[in-house]
Amino acid sequence: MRRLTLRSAFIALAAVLVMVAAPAWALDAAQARAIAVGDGDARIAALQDAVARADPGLATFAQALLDDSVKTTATGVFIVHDDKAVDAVTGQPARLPDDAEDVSNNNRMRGALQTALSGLRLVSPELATRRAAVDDLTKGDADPALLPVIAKAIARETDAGLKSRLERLKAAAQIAAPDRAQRLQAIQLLSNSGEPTVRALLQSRLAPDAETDLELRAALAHAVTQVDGRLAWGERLGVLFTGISLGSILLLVALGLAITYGLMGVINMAHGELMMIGAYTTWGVQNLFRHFAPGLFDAYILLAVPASFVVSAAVGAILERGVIRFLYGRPLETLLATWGISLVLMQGVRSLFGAQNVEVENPSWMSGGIAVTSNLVLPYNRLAIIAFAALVLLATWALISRTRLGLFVRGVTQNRRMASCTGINTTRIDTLAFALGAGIAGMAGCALSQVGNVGPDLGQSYIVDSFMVVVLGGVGQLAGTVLAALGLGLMNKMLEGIAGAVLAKIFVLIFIVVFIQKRPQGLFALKGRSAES
Amino acid sequence: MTPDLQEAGTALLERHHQQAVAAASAGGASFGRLMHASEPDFAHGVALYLDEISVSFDGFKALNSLSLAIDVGEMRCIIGPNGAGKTTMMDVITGKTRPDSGHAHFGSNIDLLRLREPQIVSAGICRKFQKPTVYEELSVFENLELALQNDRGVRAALFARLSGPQRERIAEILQLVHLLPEAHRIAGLLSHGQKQWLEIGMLLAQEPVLLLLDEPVAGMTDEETERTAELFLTLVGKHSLVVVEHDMKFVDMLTQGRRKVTVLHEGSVLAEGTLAEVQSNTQVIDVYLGR
Amino acid sequence: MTPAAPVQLLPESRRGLLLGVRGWSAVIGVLAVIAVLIPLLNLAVPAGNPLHLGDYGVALVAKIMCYAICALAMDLIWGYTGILSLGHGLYFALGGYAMGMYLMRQIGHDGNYRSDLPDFMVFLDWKAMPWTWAGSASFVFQMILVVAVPAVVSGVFGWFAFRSRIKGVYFSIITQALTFAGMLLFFRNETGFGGNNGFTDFKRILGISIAAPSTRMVLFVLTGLTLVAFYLLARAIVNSKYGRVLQAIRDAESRVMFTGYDPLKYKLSIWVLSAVMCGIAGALYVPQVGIINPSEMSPAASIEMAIWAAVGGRGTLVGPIVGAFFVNGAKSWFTQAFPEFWLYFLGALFIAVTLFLPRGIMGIKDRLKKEKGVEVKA
Amino acid sequence: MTTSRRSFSLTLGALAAFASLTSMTPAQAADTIKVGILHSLSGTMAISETVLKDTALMTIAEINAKGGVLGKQLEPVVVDPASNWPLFAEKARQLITQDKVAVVFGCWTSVSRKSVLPVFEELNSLLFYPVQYEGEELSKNVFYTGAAPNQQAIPAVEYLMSKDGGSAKRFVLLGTDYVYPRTTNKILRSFLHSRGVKDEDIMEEYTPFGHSDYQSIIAKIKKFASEGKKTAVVSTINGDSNVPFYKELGNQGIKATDVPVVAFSVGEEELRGVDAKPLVGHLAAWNYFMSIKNPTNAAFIKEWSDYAKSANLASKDKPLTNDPMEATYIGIHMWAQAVEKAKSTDTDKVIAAMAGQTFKAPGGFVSTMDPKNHHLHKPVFIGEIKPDGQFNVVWKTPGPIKAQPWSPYIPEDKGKKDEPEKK
Repeated sequence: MRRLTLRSAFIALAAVLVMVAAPAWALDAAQARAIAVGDGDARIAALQDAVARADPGLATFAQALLDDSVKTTATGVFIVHDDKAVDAVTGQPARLPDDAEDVSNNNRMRGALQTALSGLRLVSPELATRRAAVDDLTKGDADPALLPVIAKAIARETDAGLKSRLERLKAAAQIAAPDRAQRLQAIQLLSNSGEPTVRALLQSRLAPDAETDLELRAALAHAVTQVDGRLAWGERLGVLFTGISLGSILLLVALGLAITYGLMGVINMAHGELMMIGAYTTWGVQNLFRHFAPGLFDAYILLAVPASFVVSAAVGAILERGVIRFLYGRPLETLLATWGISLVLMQGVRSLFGAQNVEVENPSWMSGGIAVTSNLVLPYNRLAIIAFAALVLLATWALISRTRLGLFVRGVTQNRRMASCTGINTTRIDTLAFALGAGIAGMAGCALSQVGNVGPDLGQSYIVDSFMVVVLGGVGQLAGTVLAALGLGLMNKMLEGIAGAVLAKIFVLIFIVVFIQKRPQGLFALKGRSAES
Repeated sequence: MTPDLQEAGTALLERHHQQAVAAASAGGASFGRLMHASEPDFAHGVALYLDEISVSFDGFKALNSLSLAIDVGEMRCIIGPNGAGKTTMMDVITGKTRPDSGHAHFGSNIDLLRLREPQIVSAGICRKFQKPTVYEELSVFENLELALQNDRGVRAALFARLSGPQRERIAEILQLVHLLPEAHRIAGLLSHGQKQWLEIGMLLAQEPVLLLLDEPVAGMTDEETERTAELFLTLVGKHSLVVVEHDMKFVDMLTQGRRKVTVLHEGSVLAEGTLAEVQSNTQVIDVYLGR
Repeated sequence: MTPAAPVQLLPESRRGLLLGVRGWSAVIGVLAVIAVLIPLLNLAVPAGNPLHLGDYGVALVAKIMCYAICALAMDLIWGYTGILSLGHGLYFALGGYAMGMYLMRQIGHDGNYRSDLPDFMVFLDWKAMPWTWAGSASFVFQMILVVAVPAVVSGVFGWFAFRSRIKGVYFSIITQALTFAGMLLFFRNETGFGGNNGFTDFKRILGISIAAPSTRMVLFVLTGLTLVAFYLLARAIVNSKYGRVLQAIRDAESRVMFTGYDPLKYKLSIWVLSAVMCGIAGALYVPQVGIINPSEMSPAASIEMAIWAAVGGRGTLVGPIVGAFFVNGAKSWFTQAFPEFWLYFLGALFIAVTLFLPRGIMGIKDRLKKEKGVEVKA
Repeated sequence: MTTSRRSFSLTLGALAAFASLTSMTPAQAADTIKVGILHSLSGTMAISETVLKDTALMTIAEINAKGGVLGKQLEPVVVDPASNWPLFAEKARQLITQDKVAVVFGCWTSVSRKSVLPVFEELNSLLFYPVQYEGEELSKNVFYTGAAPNQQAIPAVEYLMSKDGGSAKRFVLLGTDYVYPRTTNKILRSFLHSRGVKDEDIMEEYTPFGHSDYQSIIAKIKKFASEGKKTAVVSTINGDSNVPFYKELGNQGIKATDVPVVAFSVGEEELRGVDAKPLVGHLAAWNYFMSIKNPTNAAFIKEWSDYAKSANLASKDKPLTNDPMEATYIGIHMWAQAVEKAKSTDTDKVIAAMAGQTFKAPGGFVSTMDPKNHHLHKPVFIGEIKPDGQFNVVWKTPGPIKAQPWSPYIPEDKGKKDEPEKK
């Protein structure tokens, strides 16, 4: 509870302080130090004190603290932005003493600073800033003490959407007001919110001792169901999205296999390792950018995709030339050879880059996500992967069914003797096809590096899944692969909601086993070489 | 492995299952050749009788009221240009294709059109497909041993020992198909022609009444072709044979100038008679040379 | 023709005695080594003596012999019937778990918590044994399970799979799916088989201390005898007409069907047999290595079984045994001699074998013979 | 046929030879003491364990440089149990019986420890186990230099409930489905009960091994968190799955100020693979952090980075130290001290000498080996993740605390002796 009153205190005062336009710097060294160092309670007290004195230097200083860019010495306090030190008190540039120590804040301190700032920002001229402030306050619990500030903010607010959210904040604060009419109004206002916090608030009012008026209780119950309705949508969409997202990943990991295994009948146990190579390539490209073009860092992925394709494709081509071409028509033996290959590749990466995972940093535009509803965030990296999967699929499909190469590939894989009679250089086609499959695996690895581990056994965790997808889809059937991938993805996620992750996976596998009984050739049967064998 | 064979095979098995259930008395023996299903009656000396058979695949008439009769122990060669309906005819006889109209009888009493492939097989009609299918990694002897008619059950197979008569039977067949010296070779090592013979031998081991042979000398050397001809001639009398063949030399060898040859064209019998007769038949000449 | 002709027709190699004189003497020799020589070297010869055979060696050989049984089983279904299973680790583990449950009960009150329940159940606050543990206190019952559980699981799975004529790669993949599902299931602690830790810290079997040298030696000899017994059984099978039908199925299943055999029955029977062999191998394995846990069901473990058979030589009966010893021997040595690099050796080995020895180690001899056009199957 | 039968005799006959081969013991060189290192260098656990192997080698080199033990050099014997639990037992037996090592440093997962335990007890040899674990075990032949639950989990949760930790009222116990998380969460649950947290305010959730898709789990957490009181997540997700978990966490915009996550298996090494910026403020509880500032630690870090360079390890560009490494380091040193004290490497003598051994740990405290229960007295630190993947220590125990392998929060442990039963 203490936290709340504290936070409301800030906001009230902060608001006041914005009214009084004051000179930029007024914080004295002792106070700055008191806020910066010491134990939690003392620092917060000092902060509170500073706010109480409507200290104009506070905003900058608090922000600096949040950015972990404040350093202190026995006497001075400095704000350091890209190694240019500024005296926190005077605001004048200063030389940073060598004994200056970082100021570190724990979550509680950060919370306090955040609240103070959002208090200040609630009435800032920039819409974005205000919105951020409102977001921040909405996350917290409602408190009657907020009312005056919110009232002021509402009065000044021009943006309709923001205004209504402020109204709701106000209502939330009034939900326990002594005046019955206010309470009723509050409930009605809140009933058209979609905020999880609001739901919790309403719920809490339904507690036996909270709201006594029967009519209002009914209103509350009604409001809760309405809010729930909105939340429920968020959840349903959430499941759908996660399912599709998982499906897109399955699709990516299976596409390459759909070619090497589906079309060429090579049980490529090294498929996972080809993905792993793609992921490591991405890591390599990322490092290059970090060292040579830090400015363009966010663009590294654009180069990483083709790079991972090329590298994996090259490895694939070498494998095909060196090993696999001797094993055509003996699918079960390619299994053994490629298994051996995968062992070698894994250990190779271990010796080269170490057994530990390597860090692949998302480009900044890929971190975070869009909040579709208050309880549904679509992460950018997942969206990107879904789009990417779609593109790769499109490209593959076009390549297979629209180009000469694709025609040859299909020709060779369906009847190599006939194909070679018609003058196609089958060995070359084989190499190309396999390289293509490997390359796609590489791109899949590049995508995986954005959501998960990049380590030597990255591939191992996907190899079973990818085979399941291809087999379920029907060997040699792109359409089937797509359907299977999305189907399994959705199925897995829906079951996960019900039965939990472990059982969900088991059910899915059992489903596959049973399904194959019904459709021994997968969703789409295929007449051709790899179907028999 | 060819899908059509697959189909036939499973169908056959389903049939066997029914048998096993039905005839409790049959016991373990339910996997033998099921002659007891319905014995064909050859009293009238006719092995196979096709009457006004018509088959059409979406518009195209593959068989056009085809009528044909094969006597018991007869060898009949069937020739005709591609698309004349030879293979379709075989499909009808073996139950793979159902005709739109007409009758087909095996002996005088079995209506083939009411039987399913496996029943037809068990009634005593064996068909040899063009591509030889033998057990590549077993020895010739073992290939035949497995084809020999006897209990097909697992238990039986576990403890099966060849009886003297069975060995003699195998030896006979081996001699018949000129593979006696190869008895212990792996079938996979045989020449294409020898594989053809082996397969024929395997069919014989099943002791069919009627043998349908689809281009049996395809891919054989002249010498092999001759010996195949000799082989078939030795079968005459013991079995009825229907040989579909393009190779006129081979047909000549088989018919020896006296046996009947049937010329199919556009799904019906164009001409019948000795090879010489049909070859002098103007229509036939048109058909073969005309276009 | 002369009545003599048929007689000389008998392929001697396939008929009559299970083994020739030399064969039997070989088997007897092996039996002597397993049942007499090794026990003597291990127990009678004092530790200092260079002839002394360390417990480690015994344990290692015992473990590999268990693997050899699996390899033999794989060979029966893959080498002879042409069905590649990537899921036999499941049956191995099931057998192992059945044995493990009994061994857990044998711990009795010597567990951490002095409880009737195995320790992991106490962790999970279970008050009573789950039904799956009903008979686990009885040795006989569990030994029945060792055979029955793999038999039933493989039977049900096989019956459906073969009936719907799932073939080749498809079959292999779904066997993999099955064992993977099994692994996840056993990883769950609720499943009631110790989760990831599985069973370990066994104390005694049939009341006798499991760590005692004598016990270990008895288990070793038992394993050896089982291996030889299974070898003879397998030999009897492939020499019988039944065995030849299996090979016929491998070469031309459609023809087999068309001549009136029911591949379902043949495949199913050999499939179940191989599963049971793995189950028994698992049961022998657990008390000797002292742990059973779900990782035995990992797809990788099953693939390795296939690899033993392939390396040794499919379609020969000695091959898989050789393969199991070769691969695992190599593994044990490499993991110590070159801990950083052993995977390279192993990987290279698999590649080399598939490329240059399609018939595995045994294939070297066979190839020479094949050139003479002589019948080559063992 | 005959050939194969001959080779049958050959192979199985050679079996005896093979077996005796394996039993050929390299005569122990008199001037060295062999020590075994039993960490997975391949397979799933290689990610975590490889670095411990290197730490051990480094420490041994350090000791040798200082003249070794009892005037003899230490000779490390490295084997690779390949993340295969039965192989752990086999390799342990090999190290002890074939290589005649005086002591073994190794294992990471509980299952590997449980797999080798019977071997060490049977052959009465020594194992030093350097990883935090669930407790509920106490073997005469094992020294546990990692944390017991009361040296990691419980202080962490206490911190979360404290004002500085954000006074959490609701808890999500999230873990990978194996024994360490299960047991830890069981202990935590009854601990929380003892602090008046109701069951409806506790959510327990498990994921399969190597789980890589945490979308729905995090959705669940959000839902749970949005149902009122301040919520915190206690994560026992095992090493490898943490990266996808944290990436998802960051992208779903769960900030430490809203829902703090405290993890017990996430250290500097695990964060190597993550972009830590979105994770700032999430917590980890350990007995050591690389970021701890004191001379001993500085020296330790220096020694490690030098070793990484000289041994040309893959991690040499970004050498990191973490808690299990420190535990390994302490363990080896304490063993060396004990041997010196016992004037022998004999297991029982060393065990006796281990009691009460002390060592100035990089953690900045003097760790003491408990006279009885084979566990270290260790300090507990709680760190918040910093943008650079390091930890900012926000709380620590005043001094080392005694380990409780038998947790007082597990009813079955009532009245268990706090020392191994003599076997």
